[in-house]
Amino acid sequence: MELCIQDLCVNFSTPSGTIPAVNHVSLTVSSQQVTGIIGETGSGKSVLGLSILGLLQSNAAVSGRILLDGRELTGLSQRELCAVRGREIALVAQNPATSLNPGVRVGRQIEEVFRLAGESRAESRKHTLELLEQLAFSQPERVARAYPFELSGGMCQRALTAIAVAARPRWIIADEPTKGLDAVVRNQVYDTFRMVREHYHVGFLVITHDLLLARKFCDRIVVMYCGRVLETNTARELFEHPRHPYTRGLIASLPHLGMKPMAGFAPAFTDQPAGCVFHPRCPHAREICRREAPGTVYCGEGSVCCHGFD
Amino acid sequence: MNQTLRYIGKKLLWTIPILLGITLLAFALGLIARGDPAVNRASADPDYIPTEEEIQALREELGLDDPVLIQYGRWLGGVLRGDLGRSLIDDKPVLDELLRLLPNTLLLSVLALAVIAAAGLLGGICLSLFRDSFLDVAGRVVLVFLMSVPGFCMAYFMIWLFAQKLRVLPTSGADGPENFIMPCLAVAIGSACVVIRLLRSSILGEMGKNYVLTAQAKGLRRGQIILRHVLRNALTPSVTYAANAFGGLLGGSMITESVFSIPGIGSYALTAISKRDYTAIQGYVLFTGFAFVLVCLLADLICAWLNPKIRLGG
Amino acid sequence: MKKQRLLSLLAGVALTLSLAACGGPAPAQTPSADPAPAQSAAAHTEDDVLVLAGARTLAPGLEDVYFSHKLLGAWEPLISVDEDGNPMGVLAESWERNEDATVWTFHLRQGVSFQNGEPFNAGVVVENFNRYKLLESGYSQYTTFKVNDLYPGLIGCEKVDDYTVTVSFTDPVPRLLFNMKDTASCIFYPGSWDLETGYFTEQPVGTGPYMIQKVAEDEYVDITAFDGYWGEPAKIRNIRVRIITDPQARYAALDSEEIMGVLDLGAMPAALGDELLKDQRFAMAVHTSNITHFMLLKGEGTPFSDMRLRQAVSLAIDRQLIVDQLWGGYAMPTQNLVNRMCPDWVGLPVEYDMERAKELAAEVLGDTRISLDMYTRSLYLDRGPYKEMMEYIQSQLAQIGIDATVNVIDSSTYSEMSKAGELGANFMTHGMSNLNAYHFMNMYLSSTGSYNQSQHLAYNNPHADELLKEMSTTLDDARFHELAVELQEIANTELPVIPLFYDTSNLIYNQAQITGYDTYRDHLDLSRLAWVDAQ
Amino acid sequence: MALIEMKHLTKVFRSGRLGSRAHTAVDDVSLTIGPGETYGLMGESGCGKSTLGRMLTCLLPATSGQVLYDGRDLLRVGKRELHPYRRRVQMLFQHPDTSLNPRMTVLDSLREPFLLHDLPGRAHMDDVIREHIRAYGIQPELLERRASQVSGGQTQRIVLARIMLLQPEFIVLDEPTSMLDVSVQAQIMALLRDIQERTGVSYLLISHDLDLIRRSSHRIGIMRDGKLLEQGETGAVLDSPTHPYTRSLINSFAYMRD
Amino acid sequence: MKKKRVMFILALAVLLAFLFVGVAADLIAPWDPNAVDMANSLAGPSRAHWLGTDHLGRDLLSRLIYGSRSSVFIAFFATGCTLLVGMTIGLVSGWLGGWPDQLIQSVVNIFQGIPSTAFVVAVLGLLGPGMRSLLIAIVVSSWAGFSRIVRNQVLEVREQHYIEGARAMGAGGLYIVRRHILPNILLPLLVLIATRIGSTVLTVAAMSYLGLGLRAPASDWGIMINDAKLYYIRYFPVLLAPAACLTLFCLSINLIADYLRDRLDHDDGAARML
Repeated sequence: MELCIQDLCVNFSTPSGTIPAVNHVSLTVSSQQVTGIIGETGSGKSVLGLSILGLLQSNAAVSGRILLDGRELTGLSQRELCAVRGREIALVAQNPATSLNPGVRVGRQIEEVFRLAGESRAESRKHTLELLEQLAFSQPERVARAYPFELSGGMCQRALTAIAVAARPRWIIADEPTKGLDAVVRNQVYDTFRMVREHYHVGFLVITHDLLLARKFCDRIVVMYCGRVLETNTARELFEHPRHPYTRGLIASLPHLGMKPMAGFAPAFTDQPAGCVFHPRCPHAREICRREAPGTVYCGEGSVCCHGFD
Repeated sequence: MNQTLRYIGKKLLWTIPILLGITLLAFALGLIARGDPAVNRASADPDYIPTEEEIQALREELGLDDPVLIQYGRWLGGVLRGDLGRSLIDDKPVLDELLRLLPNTLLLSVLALAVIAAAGLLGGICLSLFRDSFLDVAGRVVLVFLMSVPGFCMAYFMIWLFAQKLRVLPTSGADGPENFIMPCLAVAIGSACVVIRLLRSSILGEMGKNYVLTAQAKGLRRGQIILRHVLRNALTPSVTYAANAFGGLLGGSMITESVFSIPGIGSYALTAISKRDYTAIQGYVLFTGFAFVLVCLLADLICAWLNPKIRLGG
Repeated sequence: MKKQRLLSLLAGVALTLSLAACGGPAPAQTPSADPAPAQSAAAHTEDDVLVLAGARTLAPGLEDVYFSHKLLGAWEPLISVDEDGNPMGVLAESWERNEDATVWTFHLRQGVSFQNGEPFNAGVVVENFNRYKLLESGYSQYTTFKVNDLYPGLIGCEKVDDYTVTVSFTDPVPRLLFNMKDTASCIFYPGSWDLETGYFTEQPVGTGPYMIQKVAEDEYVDITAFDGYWGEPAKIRNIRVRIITDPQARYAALDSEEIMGVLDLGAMPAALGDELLKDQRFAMAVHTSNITHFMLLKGEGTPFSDMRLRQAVSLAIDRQLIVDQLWGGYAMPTQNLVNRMCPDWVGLPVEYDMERAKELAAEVLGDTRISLDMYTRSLYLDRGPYKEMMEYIQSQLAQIGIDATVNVIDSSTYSEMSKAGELGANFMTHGMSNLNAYHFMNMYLSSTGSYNQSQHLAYNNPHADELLKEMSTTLDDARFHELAVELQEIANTELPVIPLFYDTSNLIYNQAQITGYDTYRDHLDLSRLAWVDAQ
Repeated sequence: MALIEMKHLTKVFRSGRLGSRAHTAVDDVSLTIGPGETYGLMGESGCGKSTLGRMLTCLLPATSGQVLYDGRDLLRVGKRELHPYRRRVQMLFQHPDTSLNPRMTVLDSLREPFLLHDLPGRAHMDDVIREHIRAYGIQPELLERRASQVSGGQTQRIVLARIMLLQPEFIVLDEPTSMLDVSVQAQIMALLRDIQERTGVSYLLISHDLDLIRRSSHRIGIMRDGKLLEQGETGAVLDSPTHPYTRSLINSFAYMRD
Repeated sequence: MKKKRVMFILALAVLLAFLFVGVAADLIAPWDPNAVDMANSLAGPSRAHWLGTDHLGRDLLSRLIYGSRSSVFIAFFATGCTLLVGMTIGLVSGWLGGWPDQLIQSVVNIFQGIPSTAFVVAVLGLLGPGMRSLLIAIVVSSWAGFSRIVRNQVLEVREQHYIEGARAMGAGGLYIVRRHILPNILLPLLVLIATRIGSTVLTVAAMSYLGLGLRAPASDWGIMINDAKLYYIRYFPVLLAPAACLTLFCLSINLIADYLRDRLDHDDGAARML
């Protein structure tokens, strides 16, 4: 089962000019593996995730194709997309505290997914309690009756996961699952995702800026910067032998790996540098890097997009 | 569940000082009134000029010369016993008059509230559902126009159109239900437009929130999302405004009641004011104040039911 | 996207303009142009209810000494006046007085019964007179019942036999019959009023042609014909008199044939009345009224104590223009303060001469200008174009050196200011309720007259005082008339107050449906109303 | 020699009618911070570390205890007398997007220290600022922008530059980089280290990221539910933790790293 | 976005036109508004009287111009006073917090306990009609709503870090209110003022219509509509002209309020781009 993205471009038209959030990204993701998309704020990773489900804001212009098992998603009408969302590809959205409806009890928000799948009210209630039990909630009834603001950050995250899993999708896209969480809660999220992966055999696409979570949970990792894919590889290989200078710099800036800062700043959207987008900050930048954008070179199990490997 | 009860208890407790404050305010209003009510009591008949002694006799009878605090104490004692004092003109008890006239104003206000709620809900949802389409823009222009037309011009226009030209509705009076259609519209149109705009902007505000993304990811269409998820959270400002408008209507809409000759609380207040009958005005202010506070209390409870954060988080 | 947005904007604007436009020209064309109802309604039957409307309630209820206005026909007086203003017997058939008019004997009409079936006899009249004695100042929205003014020095009323009573006074009351007109001698069946205060404790029973069926306060009053009525029975069985406070709403109700006619004070302003009369469905019954419109000028300590300045003001006002432009031409200009319905009234000249007015004003003021604050009460505004009239007079007085201001004040401020003498000029109406010339002229002309003092007119004319004194005692009617005429001529020239015009009550009714509105020249009688096509 | 010393600092929040419900945010915390030293305060969210930081900078009145600075107890000093101390004790906040007034340009924000204290070079403050910001990696064209048009990392640099204009001796860093990306965090921490070496300013670094605290602080304190469980040299505490809670923290961070 | 800006410019132009006409009434008005000319009352438009005359023969156009002077000025002046009273109390209550805030809020609750129209009419009834009591009535009945909204805005701004930062730098209360709080609550305040002017104009007109507003010599659109009540059948512009002015003025104010409100939402929305 494959999800393949071909030459995807996403531009947002705003009063202060058009913003190229994603340009010319091509990827193939298999549902057998967990794929992680790493990138910092403004790298376009979230936009990529949302564009798969067609959930971008109204001022977004999308070009290129996204295929799910050969079926093209980009051309679908809103009505057909609604059939895909939830049933085939589910989403665990960003900052869980605000991603649950504050006015509705948590249990009912989960039951809604079962009801959408056509189950009766009693069945949905039963399945919801089972699912909560499975996601390591000690008192499922109390949690089901509680409102989102009565739950902690971790519990909200697991409730969101329950909503995603309830429709038995084949894919789950998790957007920044650990952002702003304490270490202990972050570990719980990791455990939950691992349980879901083994129990429901679901294809995972994890979008995060948390390198440690990516290394531990994902099989393959894609590194994004300024809307472009700089490097892809297996998790182990990427951390042991990072090829692209940006990946190396990123790993080096981790607190427990020396916290060595990279030079320069991530460019603003409106004035992206010519040639290789990383060249102003790259220690090995050469003349060609300033002039020409590098092509993608496939080596070993991954790929890299840097003149150093032409 | 007991948290909700405690919240309601707290709210009820809180209204008592407010009601007391309103009695103080109403009495203070009475005091600053210019003009001597005793004089005006005797001069209802235009051809008759009261003599000095008669006025003095009346002042004694009405106790207008006692110190202020005593008058307030006596008045408040009366109010607690349900006696809002007697009109200075025709000596009828104010409360009985207000209660006699209440049904008309109540019927008018409830009908208007129904129109405001229905139009508000329908209009708000449609305009936000078909965002930026032709309906949305045209609707907004019409709304702004209707909001700006003064109530009494609207009333005359409707009388002329429906009663005189089409002869569909009676021009005035308050005997049958059909008499209330036009006055209710005249009163409700202004507030309905505001509620529609309020609801539309709060729905669109909520649509930008993260939980809508989760709902979309479940595969719900825009209409389902608005009805099942967004509406509940977006209603609070509209409910507060509608309750505010309804409370105001309970005070009797003077113009509509005078144009359509509906004997209601508003027309009572208007005659009381033209005759400078300040006990009646005090009673009126108190009556509408109490009604308004109760209506606002009801609105608070509805808002608390709508979003649990207030009820439980409080 | 852009083009579609612009299109929707244009559509929106067009929609709003059409909304305003259709509100615009349509009413300009007169109501008559629109098609009359396809075929005239089916002929009216016995129990069709005739709906009329007035600006104020005609049945105030227990708080009012008469319970309901005479117009409703629920009760009848002993004495009323005929169309020429002379006393006419209603429940009292005939009367005579002793030599010095201190004892009056009334022979009561026989065969009259109350609406509760009880007979009308002397005993009832005696009870009613006992009630009159209690009412020093009986409160009413219409005319206050002051027993000492109406029956000065009343000793009491004794029954002579079943149908004769005598009323005796301490001193002569030559013009008693004029005082007893209508409300002053209202007769109700005993037992429905409090014996100490005289106010009603329950709905009283009268002898009139109509019985009050139902009173919906502030909304309407339903009356039904009284079968046992002694006089000519009422032609229409059921009448509902609605209260529509807004003149514009009354106009709309007439036009949409919801009501068949209007009645009582300020029934239909002249401007709206003219519009209705353009439609041949409607006609206007003009009744003379005992109300005169006055302009009172404060004389105490002001230049207006000089007669010439008062004459200048009077000459500067074109009364005919006011009547034609504002009151639709129905009122009658006058300089004579006595009302034309009074039998002793005499027609006197009304002059408008701006040149002489300027000369007279210049004589008094020289070239200095003085200011004048003109006041009227807010309750008059609904009765007619009062403010507009004052604004006209304001611009006329400006031409003779008087800078006037127009102020509308509410009743209580008015009473205070008039007591304190702050009213520079006061526009008011004054009704001669009992058409007794002496009673009315004494108020203004006599130096101790009640209005002369309370309104600070500061008018005193010793000769007028003598005439008035003689009038109050003379028993000879002819001499009384002579004195009245002479006093009217004095007032017409010296102008203690400036009368403007005699009011008329203009009642619009739907002549296509009903008749009988103009049976009498001076008042409306509901019992004479009838459907045009009654079966 | 202690630059700043906290003795038995306690903060109890009263809530509900007539203060019936009490919640002890900081419970009897005592610690000292020497000049030029970085003291790392580690704890999960809600353990009262931010409240402690705010009490230190006198933004929040303490229920009891003392804050000794330069021989004076800052909590008992009068308002007027406190003003000079205000310059020397500053704070950097967690959420960059609300740290600068959105209606003012960056330059206006940087001018504020000159308006509040008579700093040298007040007459030509703009030049002083333009020169000053170069050391903080702030591009000059940022000065004209509004606060909402500046990224999180750049905002923290601007606030830092503004604080340093006051030449403080002590700065409370309340989770300065928790909202930032890893690479930007590394840059900000490097900048903080340079400033410390250059000016000898001492820090109280508050964070819930144990690796970050381990890497950048000389002494460390572990806090939980308002209590300071353990403190001492960073290496000593983390290599041989005495309190079980410290051990569980270390394990949960190690769990992700192996 | 451009269309909205055009509407805003148009509305602003209409508003300024009304203000200019109000200020320069004496220069512009072709006739004296109170010059009675009974001979040709309710005459149609003519060269002398562009809009015709009212029931007393006074020039309709000049009366409209002078009417705008009183209607528009009262609205702005009344809202201005309400703004001053409401804002100061709201600022004090929002900034001080603690028991003063509780005290002020309970007083505000009491004043808000009475519906605004009933309140205005009651105060007018008791003080008697006239410009002075009309202003007092409007201010007394609407300051509470104003101060509550300002207080909520202040509370929201007070929680931001840049306020704590300023306090940390030793800024005093007054300095913070002047440089940080006021600029940040200005735009929501503008929206509130615009909506309030719109409703005040309507209230003033309604009160004049009920005879409680201005006294006889002064005239505004409400009084003109009240006068026209009897004569509009014969000559419709007598009612249409003041009603149209009133509606146009409110329309322009409401459009301006809408535009400001959109700009307010726009600012917050920007951050959510990615």
